[in-house]
This record gives sequence, C-alpha cells and structure tokens, in this order.
Amino acid sequence: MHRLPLKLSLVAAYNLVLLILGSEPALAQTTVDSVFRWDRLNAMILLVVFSVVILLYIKWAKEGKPLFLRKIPGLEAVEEAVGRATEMGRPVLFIPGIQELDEIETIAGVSILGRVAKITAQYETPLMVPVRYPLVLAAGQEVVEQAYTEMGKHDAYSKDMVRYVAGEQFAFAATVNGIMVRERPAANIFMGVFAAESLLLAETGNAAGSIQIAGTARPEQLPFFIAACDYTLMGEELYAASAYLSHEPLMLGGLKGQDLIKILIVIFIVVGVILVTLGIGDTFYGWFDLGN
Amino acid sequence: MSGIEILQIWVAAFFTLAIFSFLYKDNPFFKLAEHVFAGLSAGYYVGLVWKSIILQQLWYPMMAGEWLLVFPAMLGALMFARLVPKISWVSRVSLAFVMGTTAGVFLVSQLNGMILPQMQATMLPLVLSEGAGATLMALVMVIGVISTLIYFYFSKEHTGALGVTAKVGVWFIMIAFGAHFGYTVMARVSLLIGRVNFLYEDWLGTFLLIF
Amino acid sequence: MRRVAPVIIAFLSGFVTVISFCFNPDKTVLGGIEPRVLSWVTIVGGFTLLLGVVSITRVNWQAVHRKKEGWPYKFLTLVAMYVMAVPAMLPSSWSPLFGDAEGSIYDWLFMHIDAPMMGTMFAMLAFYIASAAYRAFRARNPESTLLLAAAVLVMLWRVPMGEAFLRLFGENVPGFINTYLMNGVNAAVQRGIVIGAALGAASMSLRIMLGIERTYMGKG
Amino acid sequence: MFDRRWIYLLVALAVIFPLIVPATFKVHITPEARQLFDAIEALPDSSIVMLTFDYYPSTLAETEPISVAALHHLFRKDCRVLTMTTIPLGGPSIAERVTRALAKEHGKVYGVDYVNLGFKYNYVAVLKGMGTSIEAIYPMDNSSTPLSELPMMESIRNYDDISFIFVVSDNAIVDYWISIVNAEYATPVGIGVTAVSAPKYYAFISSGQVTGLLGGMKGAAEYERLVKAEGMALKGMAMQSLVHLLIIALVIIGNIGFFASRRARRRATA
Repeated sequence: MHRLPLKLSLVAAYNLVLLILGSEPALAQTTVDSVFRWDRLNAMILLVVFSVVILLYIKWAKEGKPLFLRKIPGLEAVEEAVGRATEMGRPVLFIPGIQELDEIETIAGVSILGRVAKITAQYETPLMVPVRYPLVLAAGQEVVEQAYTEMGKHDAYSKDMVRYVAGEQFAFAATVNGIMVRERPAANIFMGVFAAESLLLAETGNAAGSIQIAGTARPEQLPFFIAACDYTLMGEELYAASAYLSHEPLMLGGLKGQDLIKILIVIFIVVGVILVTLGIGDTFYGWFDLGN
Repeated sequence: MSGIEILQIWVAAFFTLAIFSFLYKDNPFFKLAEHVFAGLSAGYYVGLVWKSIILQQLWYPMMAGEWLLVFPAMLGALMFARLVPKISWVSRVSLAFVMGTTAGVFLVSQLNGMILPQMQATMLPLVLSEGAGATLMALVMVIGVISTLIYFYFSKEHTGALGVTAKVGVWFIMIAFGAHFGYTVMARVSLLIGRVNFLYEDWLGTFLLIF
Repeated sequence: MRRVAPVIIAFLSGFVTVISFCFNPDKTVLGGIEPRVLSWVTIVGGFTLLLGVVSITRVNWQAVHRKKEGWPYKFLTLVAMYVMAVPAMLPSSWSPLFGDAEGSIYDWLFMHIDAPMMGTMFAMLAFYIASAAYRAFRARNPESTLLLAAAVLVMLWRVPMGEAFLRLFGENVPGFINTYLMNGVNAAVQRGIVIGAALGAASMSLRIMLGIERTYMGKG
Repeated sequence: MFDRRWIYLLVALAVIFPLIVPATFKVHITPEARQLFDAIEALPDSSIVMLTFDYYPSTLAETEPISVAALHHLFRKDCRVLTMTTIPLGGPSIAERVTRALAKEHGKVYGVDYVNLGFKYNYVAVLKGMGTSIEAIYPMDNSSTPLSELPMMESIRNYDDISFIFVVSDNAIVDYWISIVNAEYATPVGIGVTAVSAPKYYAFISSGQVTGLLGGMKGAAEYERLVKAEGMALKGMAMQSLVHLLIIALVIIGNIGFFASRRARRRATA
C-alpha cells in the first residue's frame, strides 16, 4: 500500500506536464470525439492531488508520526454527562445517527460510542444504544463489547445494550422517544447523521430532563441541536472529535489530509480573487470550468 | 362520499390523533400507533423491493433473455449469508461491490461537481463597477467562505490571526444557522397546516354526513 | 480470501466509474460497462432492504416468544409488517387486493395509515420548535444573539404578514434580507460547509475504494 | 417555568383560527422564484422537461403545491413532461395522482404528453445511469408498460434530450442532481425544496449550478402567483403568518424573562 502515493504522484506530475504543454487547447476545446476527456483534466488533477495527500497522511499516521490536532471544545462535556448519569444512577442513551454504516458520520459516531462505552464500563453505568441498521448493530455491539473487555468489565456487558429498532426514520424516532420517557436516561448523546427527527429527539430528551450532547455534520439540523442540547459538535468537529478520541490512524490521517487540501483551497480562492480583481484572472478562472 | 371513504378518513384521523396525543403525554394509543407504524414501514420496503427490483429489474429482463443478470442476482442472494455466522463473510463480497461502486461515483462527483464550481464561484472581483452593493456582496462571500473553512481547520490551535479568522467564522456560521432555523420553522408549520387541514376539512366533514 | 476478495471487488467496481469519468463512453469499452455496473448495484442494493426485514422479524419474534414486557405491541409490529408485505408480493391477477396498484391492501395501508402518521410526526415538530424557541433562544452572548436575530428576521421575511411589517421600516428591507442574509452570509457559510463536507465524503470514498476503510464490512 | 403544553395549545390555536376566519395576503415574488419561472418560460414550446417527485408523503403540504404549480406551467406551455422519483415510500403514487389530475385538467394524454417512470432503488446509480440511457435504468414505466411502447419516449434517450430538470425534493437528493447530472451532463436544474433545505441551495444559485429556487410553502405560493393558479400554498400563508408571529412573540417573552431574572440575580449578589 505504501508505494501507492509514489505512483500517484508520478501520475500527477505527468498530468501537470500535460497541462502545461497543452494548457490552452487542452482545457478550452470541447473534445467530444477524442477518447480521453481533456475537458475534465482539472477534475482529474484535483483527484490525483487529493488522493496523494490523503494517502500520505494516512501513511504517516500509521507510522506513528506525531500529528497535531487541536483540542475540540465539548469533548469534556461527554465525560461530564456520563459522570452525572452515574451519580444519578440512571442510564446513558447513545444514538449513532439514523443512517447505515456507509456514512462517514455513522462511522465517526460508532467510534465515539467506543469511547463512551469505556466510561460507562468504568462506572458501571447502564448504556442503551438503539440503532436503525443491521450493520450499525453489528459494529456497535463489537465496539461496546471491546470497550467493556478492555476495561475489565466484560461481565457487565450485555448484547442488549446495542439493540435493533424499527426501519423507518420516524418510526425509529417514535421508538426512541418512547425509550426516553419510559427509561429516563440521565444523558442523551447523539452522534452521527440526523435528519428531521433531530428536534423530536432533542426536545423530548429535554422535557425528560436529560443532559444532551449532539454532534452532526448536517448543517440543516445543527440549529436545532444548538437550541435544544447542552453542547453541540458542529460539522467536521464531529470527525475531528472521533479522530481525537480514537487516535485511529485512518481517521486522523484522513482529517489531516483534508486540512491540508482545505488550506490549498483557501490559497487558490485568495489567488483567484486577487487575479480577478486585477482583471487578469480569466485564464486562472477558466481552470475551474467543468467539462461536460 | 361512500362508506369506505368515510372509513378511510376515520382510520387516518385516528392514527393522526394517536400520534398527536404524545404532545400531552405518552399513552397506550401512541404506543399502538408507534408499533403499527414500525411494522407497516418495514412491510412497505418489502413490497417495493419485490416490484421494482426483483420483478422489474431482475425477473422480467431475465425471462426476456438477459442471462447476465444471474450475477447481480447471485450477489444479492449472497447478502443473506450474513444471517449464518459461519459464512457471513461471504456477504462482504456483495457489500464491497455496492460500496465500491458508490464510492467511485462519490469520489468523482464530490471533487468535480462540488468543489471545483464552488471554488470558482467564490473567485469574485472585489472592485466592481456595479457599485458598493455588489462589492459588499463579494466581500461578504469571500470572507464568509474563507473564515468558515478556517473555523473547521483542526491542525493548529485557534490563536493569533487564525483565531481572529475562526472567530469571524463563528459569527458567520451563527447568522447562517439562525437564518436556517427561521427558514425551517416555516417547513414544520406548513406540515402542521397540512394535518390540521385534513382533520378540519376531511374528518370534521364526515361528521356532517354522518350526523 | 475473506479479506482480499472484497477489497479487490470494491476497488475494481469503484475504478470502473472513476475511469469512465476520464474517457468518452462512446469511444471505449468502459462506456458500456459503467451503466451495467450501476444497474447491477441497484439490484444488489435492493437485497439489503430485505435483509432488514429478516432482522426485524427476528428481534420482535424473540420478544414475543419470551413474553418480554410490552410483547403484545411487538406482535402488532410483526402483524402489521406481514399484512402489508405479503399481499404486495402476490400477483394482482389473482385479486385486485394483491399487488401494489390503487385499491390493493398495500396501497390502502400506505396511503391511509402509514403516510398520515409520517406527516403527523413532522407536524409535531411545529410544536417542538415553538417550545424550543421560547426556552432556548436567549441572547446569552454575541454568538447566540446573532443566531436569534437572524432567525427572527428570516421568520418575519418568509411570511406575508411579517414581510408587510418589515416594509414599515423601508420598502427594501425584505430585499435586503434576501440579498445580504440569504444570498450573502448564508450562502457563504453553506459554501464553506459544502466544500468541507465534499472533502470528507471524497476522502471516505477513496479509503473505501482502496480497501483501507473496512468498517462497513465488520471485523474478523 | 410553566408547562410547555400551554405553548403547544397556543400553536394549535394559531393554526386553527385562520381556518375559521380565512384571510388572503399579497405574496411578493423573490428573485430566485422569478428566475425559475423565467427559465421555463424561455423554453421553446413542446420541450421535454423532467419533473421529479423526490419527496415522501410526509412533506406533501410543502412540496405537492410546488409540483402542482409546476405542472400547470409546463402543461400550459405544452411541454412534454417526464416524471420520476427517487423515493420508495409514496413517491410513485404521488406522481401518478398529481400528474393524472393535472393532465385531465389540461387535456393531456398519457404516453404522448407525459410519462411517469416511477421509482428505482439506489439514486446514485439511477441518476448517473440515465445519462447514458434512460431505458437501461427504466425498462418500463411505473405501470409496467415497456418504454418502447410509449410514443413520447421515441425521441428521449438520455439527458441530452431533456431541456430542463425541475427537481421537487424534500431531501439531499438535490445534491446529486447538482453534482452528477448538472455537473457531468450540463442539463439545467431548477429546484423546489422544503424550507429546511432551501438555505443550503442559495450557495448554488450564484455558482450557476442551480437555475432558480423555491423554498417551502412560501416558494410554492410565489410560483402559484406567477402561474396564476391559486392553490393550497397561497391559502396556507395566513396560518403560516400567525404561527411565525407567535413564535417570535415567544422568543421575545423568553428573553424579557431571561434579562429580568439576570438583573434580579445581579442585584441579589451586589
């Protein structure tokens, strides 16, 4: 695997040469009849640069290079909430979102679940994790079991902690609302993909008097979590939190790679703005045209 | 209005009210509705997959001679290996096919369809002949995009110039989320109007017919 | 085998779509492969939905069988599922009640029970929003004040009565909100978030394609 | 703090009151709605337009008025309409019901003036696949008639034959109409979305990836006014107004209470 970045950078260099050599005609002409889609070269270069950067960072993370991540405010809130639940002798409810495991946010949610399970194992606080998809069920059970085993509390682990609940979005929300009012968890933690049920869950939890912490990358649901929860991880903070907690090289490397690309994007935008403002940006601007 | 239509409206009204009753407090009617809801929505998927996938995309074309479809049919059937612990790994092959293809489509569509055009659209000239309004808009757009991107930059502590930019980012983000909240209120109220309309016009309408 | 085969398949199937993006479909073999692969995915993907049904049956049946608390409700879930599913799978030539056309059991249950309940769940949010707004929207600090002010302005701007009120302060006020708040600040932030999210999704896709992200397969 | 159920009661009253005492309001047209209307208005008559029903029955109140107003416009302009949906739950039956009702009103014939493709699983594959061949993805229409038997489909192979895509949606599928269909096949996409997702798509208007935007019931009301066909959305504006004003009042009262108690607390500590 570690040879891949090298090969990819060679391809990138080759493409760059192509771009410089044939820059004008390559990008300008709509070559409907050529075999290679020259008009899409810009996207292909982005694809290559992106892949190289991400893979390099993952490689470095795996090798154990120290990669700095700033502290994510709000992570302490998770520990505090579990502590409160222990004092009150009431359970902790964790929901890793409402989507399948093919969503990056769900994976982030499940890895945060691992961390939460370690704390509940330590204090022997009851943990409830309703999930909506079979794969999340399997992954969730595995993560929780591992956490309890690591903390030497395997006896306290039960397979029913992570349980499968109905299929449809609102049917799921109705069931979770039922759990909230009937079992009265002291802390509700929502980490993953949420849609319209975000406020249904958060308001019911608030009415039941639970401490609530949420994290999602869906911008349309964030205002509701911000309004109804005690702490909210916004957008990519969710990924950062799971990378920070798990120190999983994949998560960490991916995040660092994205960070670098983000800075490159900012630089390109600034250069573009300057060139366009000076009235000499047409060529540069044209590099971002989509070929179709 | 026929008897069956009245019955339909009453059934829908019963379940509507049973769900609304949760606003007052949890009760057996809500529980009943909740569990029926769960069952029906799962049953819906079965019917759907049966018609639009098993019959239309697999069975009919295969009967018409498209024998290549044996492969996806087999891959699909392999999914059920998941239920048998010993051979559950086999289902990964099918899963990998679905995930791999979707990943390929995503990789290209996100970089090509999202990032390039959104970057380009942000490269706005800051001095515009159309006047101060257009210049202000361009400035808001450029600063907003950059400071939002910087807020979600995790590789450095948010201090110094980076901290100031991130702070501006938070302000922008809060205004946008506020706007989003205001917009969403509209969505939810609309749906409430839909249900209330149903209860008021259709359901109460049947009372006039019955009594 | 257990690990390698899925990884190779994930790579190849993803690679087909990436490569098809780079070449002209009419000029290469790849053009013919991509649509076929995509239509196969819809078929294979459909089977995962059926898998969910098996899981629901298992979980609920266990609860009923062991007479766990609230088991009659679980039984109801099972009944509802099969009453909906089974007639839908029988050919409509046997009876108009079968299949999924208008007048079938399936369509009836969906239109008159399932759909109204979904709509009602959404409608409940109107109540929750009102109480969340009253309780949580406080001008505690500069950030929450900005959130609150923007929310109130947009709520006014989106309805005729509120818009009329805003016009009292100047004929341009609604247009100002549309331009600077929605198309300005809001669009800029959405754009920043869209770019960030696209990077995240692309990086995840890359990892899945190259087989370094295997969480979705489960361990072992 | 008093019981939140009083607030629920107030909300219910604010919705019910205008039902009993109806009132209509003048709706102003936003530039985004105007842009969508103009784009369709500018199409040559009898163009082929794809209209999507990408929404669940649960959001009907917001989205269906958009579909209805759009169909009024398209049928009136004699456009040929191709509908499809990426929504399993209810999408196909809503599309059938709405198109058939409107077609009857405008005297349009199924298979000649409009076709309902229905639903297929996995939207990414569907959206992308239709770029090469619609028939490969949808061998049959929603009523299981082979596409080859429908006269309208003779001239439609893929997106190249479609002049405009009018997406009506209540979920993030719009992203893929933009990032796959508009980006890779250059077919213009206009959108009517729920008010929840509308703010996000303002970012795609200035980038030119989206041609016009209708946001929720207000957007629907604007389009109803543009095509001069008053429907549910315009009627709903009164209730919408009252509830919004109620919520704003609640926010203000909540803040007055908050500042009063904070001042009282400061005085107590001073």
